[in-house]
Amino acid sequence: MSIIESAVPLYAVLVSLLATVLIGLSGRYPNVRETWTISAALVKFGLVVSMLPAVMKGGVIQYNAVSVLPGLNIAFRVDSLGIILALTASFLWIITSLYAIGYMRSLEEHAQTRFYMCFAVALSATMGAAFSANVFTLFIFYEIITVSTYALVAHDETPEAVSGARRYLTYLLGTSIIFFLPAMVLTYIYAGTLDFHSQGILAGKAPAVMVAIILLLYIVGIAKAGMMPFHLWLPSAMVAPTPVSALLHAVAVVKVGVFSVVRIVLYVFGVDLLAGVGLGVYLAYFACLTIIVASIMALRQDNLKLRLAYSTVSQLSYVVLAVALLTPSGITSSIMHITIHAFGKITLFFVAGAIYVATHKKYISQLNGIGRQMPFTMSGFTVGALSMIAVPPVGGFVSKWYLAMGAVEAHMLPVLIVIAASTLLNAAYFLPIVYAAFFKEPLPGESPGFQEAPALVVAPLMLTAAGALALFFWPALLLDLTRTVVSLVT
Amino acid sequence: MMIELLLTKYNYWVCIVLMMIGLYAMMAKDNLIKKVIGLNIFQSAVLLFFISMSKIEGGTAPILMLNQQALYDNPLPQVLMLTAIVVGVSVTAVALAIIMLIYKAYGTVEENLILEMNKRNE
Amino acid sequence: MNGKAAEKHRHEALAAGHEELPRHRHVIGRTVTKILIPFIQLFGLYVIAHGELGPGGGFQGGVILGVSVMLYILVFGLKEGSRRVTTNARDLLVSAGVLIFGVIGLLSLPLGGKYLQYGALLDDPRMGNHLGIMGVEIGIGITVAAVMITLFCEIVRRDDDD
Amino acid sequence: MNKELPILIIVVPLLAAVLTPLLGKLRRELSWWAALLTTSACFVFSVLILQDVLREGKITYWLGGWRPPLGIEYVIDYLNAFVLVIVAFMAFIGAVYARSSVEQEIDGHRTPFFYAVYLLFITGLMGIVVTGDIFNIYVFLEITSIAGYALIAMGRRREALVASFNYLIVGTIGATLFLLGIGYLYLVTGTLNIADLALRLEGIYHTRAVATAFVLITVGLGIKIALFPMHAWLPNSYAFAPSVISAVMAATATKVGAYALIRIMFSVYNPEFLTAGAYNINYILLAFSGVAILAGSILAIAQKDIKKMLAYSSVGQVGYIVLGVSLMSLTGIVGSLMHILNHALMKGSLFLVVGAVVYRTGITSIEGFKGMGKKMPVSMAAFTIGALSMIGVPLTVGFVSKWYLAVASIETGMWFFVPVILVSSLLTAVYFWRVIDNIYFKPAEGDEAGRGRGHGVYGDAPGAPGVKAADAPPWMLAPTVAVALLCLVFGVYASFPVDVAEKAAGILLGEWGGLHVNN
Amino acid sequence: MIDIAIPLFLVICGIAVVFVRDLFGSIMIFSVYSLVMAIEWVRLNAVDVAITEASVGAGISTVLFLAVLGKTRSREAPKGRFNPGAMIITVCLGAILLYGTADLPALRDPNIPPSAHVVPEYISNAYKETGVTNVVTAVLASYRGYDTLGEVTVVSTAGLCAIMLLRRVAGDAKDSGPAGWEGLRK
Repeated sequence: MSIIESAVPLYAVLVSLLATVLIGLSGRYPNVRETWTISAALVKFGLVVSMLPAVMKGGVIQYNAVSVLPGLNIAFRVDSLGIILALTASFLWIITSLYAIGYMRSLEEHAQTRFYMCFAVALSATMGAAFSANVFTLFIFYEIITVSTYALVAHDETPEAVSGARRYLTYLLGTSIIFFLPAMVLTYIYAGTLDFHSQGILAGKAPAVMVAIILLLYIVGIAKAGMMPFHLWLPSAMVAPTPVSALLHAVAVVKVGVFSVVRIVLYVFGVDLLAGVGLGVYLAYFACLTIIVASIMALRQDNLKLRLAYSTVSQLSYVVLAVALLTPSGITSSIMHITIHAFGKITLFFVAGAIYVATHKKYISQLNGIGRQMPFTMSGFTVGALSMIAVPPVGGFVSKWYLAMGAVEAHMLPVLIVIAASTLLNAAYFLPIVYAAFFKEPLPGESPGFQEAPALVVAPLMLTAAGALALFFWPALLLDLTRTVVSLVT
Repeated sequence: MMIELLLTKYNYWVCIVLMMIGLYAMMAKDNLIKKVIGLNIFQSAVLLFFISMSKIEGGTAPILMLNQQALYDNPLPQVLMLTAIVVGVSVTAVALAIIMLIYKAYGTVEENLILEMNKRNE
Repeated sequence: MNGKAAEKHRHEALAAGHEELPRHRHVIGRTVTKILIPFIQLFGLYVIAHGELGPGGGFQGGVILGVSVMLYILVFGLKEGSRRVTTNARDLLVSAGVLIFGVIGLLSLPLGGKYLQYGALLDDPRMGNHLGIMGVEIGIGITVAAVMITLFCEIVRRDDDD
Repeated sequence: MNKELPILIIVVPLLAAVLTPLLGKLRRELSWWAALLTTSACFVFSVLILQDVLREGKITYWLGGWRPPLGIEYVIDYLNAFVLVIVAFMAFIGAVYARSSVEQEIDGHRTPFFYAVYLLFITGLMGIVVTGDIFNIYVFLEITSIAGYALIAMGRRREALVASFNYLIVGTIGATLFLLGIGYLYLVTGTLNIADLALRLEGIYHTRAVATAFVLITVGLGIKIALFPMHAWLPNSYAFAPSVISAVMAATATKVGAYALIRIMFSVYNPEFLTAGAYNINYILLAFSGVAILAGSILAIAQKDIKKMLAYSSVGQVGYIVLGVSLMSLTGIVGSLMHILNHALMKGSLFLVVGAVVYRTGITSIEGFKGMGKKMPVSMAAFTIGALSMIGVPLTVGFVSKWYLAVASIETGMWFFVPVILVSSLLTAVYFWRVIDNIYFKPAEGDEAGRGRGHGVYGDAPGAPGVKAADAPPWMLAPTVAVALLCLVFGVYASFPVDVAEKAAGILLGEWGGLHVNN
Repeated sequence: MIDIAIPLFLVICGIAVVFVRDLFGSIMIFSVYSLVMAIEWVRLNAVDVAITEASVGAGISTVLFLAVLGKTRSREAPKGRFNPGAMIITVCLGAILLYGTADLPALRDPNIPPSAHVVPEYISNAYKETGVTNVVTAVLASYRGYDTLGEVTVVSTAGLCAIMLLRRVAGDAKDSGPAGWEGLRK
């Protein structure tokens, strides 16, 4: 594989930081402000795409920004795994910002400047995490995401918003400082380096017990991946405005979480090491547990966003589960699911937001017959839901298919059962909503008739829904990138 | 004889006792002036320690008698202690100055009363 | 509330201050002091100068000088004393002593010596040392005397003196 | 000229100090200029000295030209130079900052003397750092202490007087114990020169007198650096001192104390004595530091007054410094030295910001920081940087030292200090987050700007009521920002200070192998 | 015998100073204490120290104490409180020191390390090198002159501090001391 020295990844990260400054300066001129956001998003996407061809050829773009201490560098490394997340995030940022503009303006939210600034910072950090070349860099951007999104979660500044944000911060910062950091220190002490390597860096360096401890520390430390019992921050972060929830729960935060897990499992430990020590199995069962429990909890939520949140928790564990299988198909599935779930889930959140904008409804029990008032929105919801359940012809099916294959390769029937069960559960907590929306009579005192959300809100969610479909029919790009990863790590 | 034996450590012990007296005065007394006096005793104990070590059996004061040979006491501790005394009086002076101001501000130099006042203000 | 208390105490203190400084200016006391002080000061100077040969030195001499002035203030009152040794003079002297010491130390640098290497001051290092020590002692004496006087004045001053 | 630098860096501020009041009699402004020029000169000197040390490795200077055991000698190696630069720099920053804040907090006719005493304070600190003679350390320790007592007493509230008096009593106890320790050492060795002491102690480490001397000296210095059980004097002193003094003291005084402690531990005594010796002294120190780290953070959380909060966190930070040193490993000492540097920077910047807030509003309560983000944006940005550094967030200098300390404690098999460090970092995060939350996410009292719904489609668009920004005056803002930025600079380009620290640590440990390394 | 008596008397004075409740009395006893100290110095052939002690301890200090006492009109509270914490710490200190004293060389022993190492050179060279017969002065002002510079600095620091803290200038109405004025206004 060819190594290319280039600063493009650095620029890709800096674009939105620059945007932050500009947004802050033009806070008094909203249209200018929003222009900055959009253009930054476009430029960022452009930069990422510009790196695509090289990576497609199996190349790796590297750039060493600064070396803080011997062995502690802030370095970037664009490989196929990283660029998948980068593509997803930067593309969805464009759409999300369009949506955000529509949402924030129609709700006349306050402190929009702060909102867009933090948004931009979060995106830069996401890029940084996607492109980070070592654990240290990953850790830094991971923390930046946490802090910058705190402001977004606390946006309302209402007591419950603030307390929710507090819990959000406590969980993410706390776990990362108490578990992630020492895991990093131990890695450094044993491996002598923190740079990712496709075969892992700990292989043969640390005793099995140590490997187990370090893995545990990492898994617990990366709470953004929403593994039980450190998933609680997710529901409590639901107080945030919907575009934020969309960003948090579909793109930036949770995806960085699972991405970090994948990155570390594959590039710090390495498939062989984990397979040798036989830790994958435990991780897999751990994930299964989360999948089932979270799905059941989702079933019990009446608040739409909360139900989506718990669904996210369980979906994230698919990614962890898939990678924990340590088989080619499993890894393929986990990587693809990062993107596919992003599209599906962001659609669903957009829908929740659209409903709130149009009717100020939050609860599922209020949604009877809403399909007639908001046909576009709800059709978008249907697509998203199907993607979650993994029904063809929606993207979700692809990843789950590979997941099942992975389970077979790994000879782990229980996992198959879990997959089947969770699929049923998904259906159980999404389909009723679709049914109620389209086939139930509206509640008395509801004005039937067409009242769709503003175009700037609806258009984005139609786009993402289309994306979710497209991923089923044309998964080629995603699949190729994934294959290159798999070929390297296994 | 017995006295000789005693003398080999006597001043050290005295020094220790004096230090203890001074320390106790500084910590246990409420009156600030009393604390400062305790401070002086505490420091003078150290003087005693040094000067005692400077004395040598059969030595004379370290002022050279150029024409005849003689055994002199150790001048260095004396020099150090001159400095120490000066430091001591300087500290005392500053302490007293602060006490004056405390009296102006609080109308008393009893620590317990002063602390009560501070509590009330919080 | 304690503010008032403090105020009251302060006035008592002022009163105390009044008694502190001798109101009764006995002729005898004054004359005796007038006669005595020059001798005390002379003795102080002697102790400073005698430091090289016998016990004593800048510090002890300085203290004695300071005491002489204190005595004067005690007998003739602070106003009178401040007229003799003005505030500015005191401040000047406090600094002057240290300056003398420090500068004597510096002198040897251009002469190729280390800091405080009096030996370099004259051709004969021994004489140089002797000279340096003498100068240093004088510096010490000045500062010590000035500081002692200052301390005394600043603490004894009554609040209505200025 | 270059040869004379070590003495000039002491004598110049000393003479300037006694000249300052005289200048102040001519025109008051002159005294500030004197302080500014002197401190800046000292900073330049210190940098030059650092260069020399980096070139020659070790500078010695015989005062009065007398050879060491007879006369007093200056010995400057990487360690001294490292600390010296920190002290001189913070002194300079303080002098710049003082212009506005002293003008407000100190009566006009006192300022000349204030600056004089300030310079003496700095002189004393630097004197401790450069000297190679243990009694000389005591003398300069007293200079800086006496100056410090008076400077604290200059605080605006009367509590400052009591705080200063307590500090005076406790501090003098410490200094006197230190002196007695010197006495013990002198009695058994007959010398006061540090290098000479190290030689003559070789054979007699086992004697009780030597051990007692170490205890006395450590307790004495422990009081000066406010090591946990002996910290009682610190919080009030820092809380009620004038702003600039709080900042400079927090940034320099405890650091120099720590320097002296390190010197005693490694240059007078040696690792064998501390670890192998009849009494495992380093374990005792480790215990103390661990308690200090946690207790400091916990006490800090309990505070309502921000200056007290910072003061208590200093108690915790001192724990870090002692921890790294008593780990007795190269990495550990590097961690301590880095922590000396970054605590000087971050605590300095934090106190400077608080001073600016006091200057503008007179507020020192954490509650009072509500809405400051809008009122004093730049200062608050500096505060945030300092806070992040205190927490130990990567890319700030705070991370570097904690990284080294964590690595060191694992290397030396003291892994249980890693949780201690992490927990205290977390506690630090807690008590700083309260402040940052107030700064950015709470509206100022009586100002409901930016709350709730319904102010324009565009959020902060024109028409939305905002708070008028009134940041600190430039003379205060510039130094504050400078220090805060340095927290970031050294956080990103840590390799230079780490390099110096490693050299220093190497010299301290000498050829000593280190504790049992279990991995 | 006298060598036993004088230190003993010191201890007695010390205790008296601390536990006499009338401040004026205890200051007076303190000055006596200093004088006895001075006598002890003479006994130990430390003449310079003796002069200093007499002039400073018995002289200046006492005067300053009395001045402050007069200004503050201070009377110690009639009944003293026993402070166990202080006592514990005090005893600990005593214990440590006693422990350390155990193997210190005997007093007056002519061949302890100090009299072997640096000092002989002082005594033999002092006159040759400095032309001063009082070795104390020679060491004070020349060999360890730098310490003495520091000592003078300490003195002047104290002076400057006292001025800074206490001096007030005429006509400066609002000014009446560095601190406490906000306190008083409360």
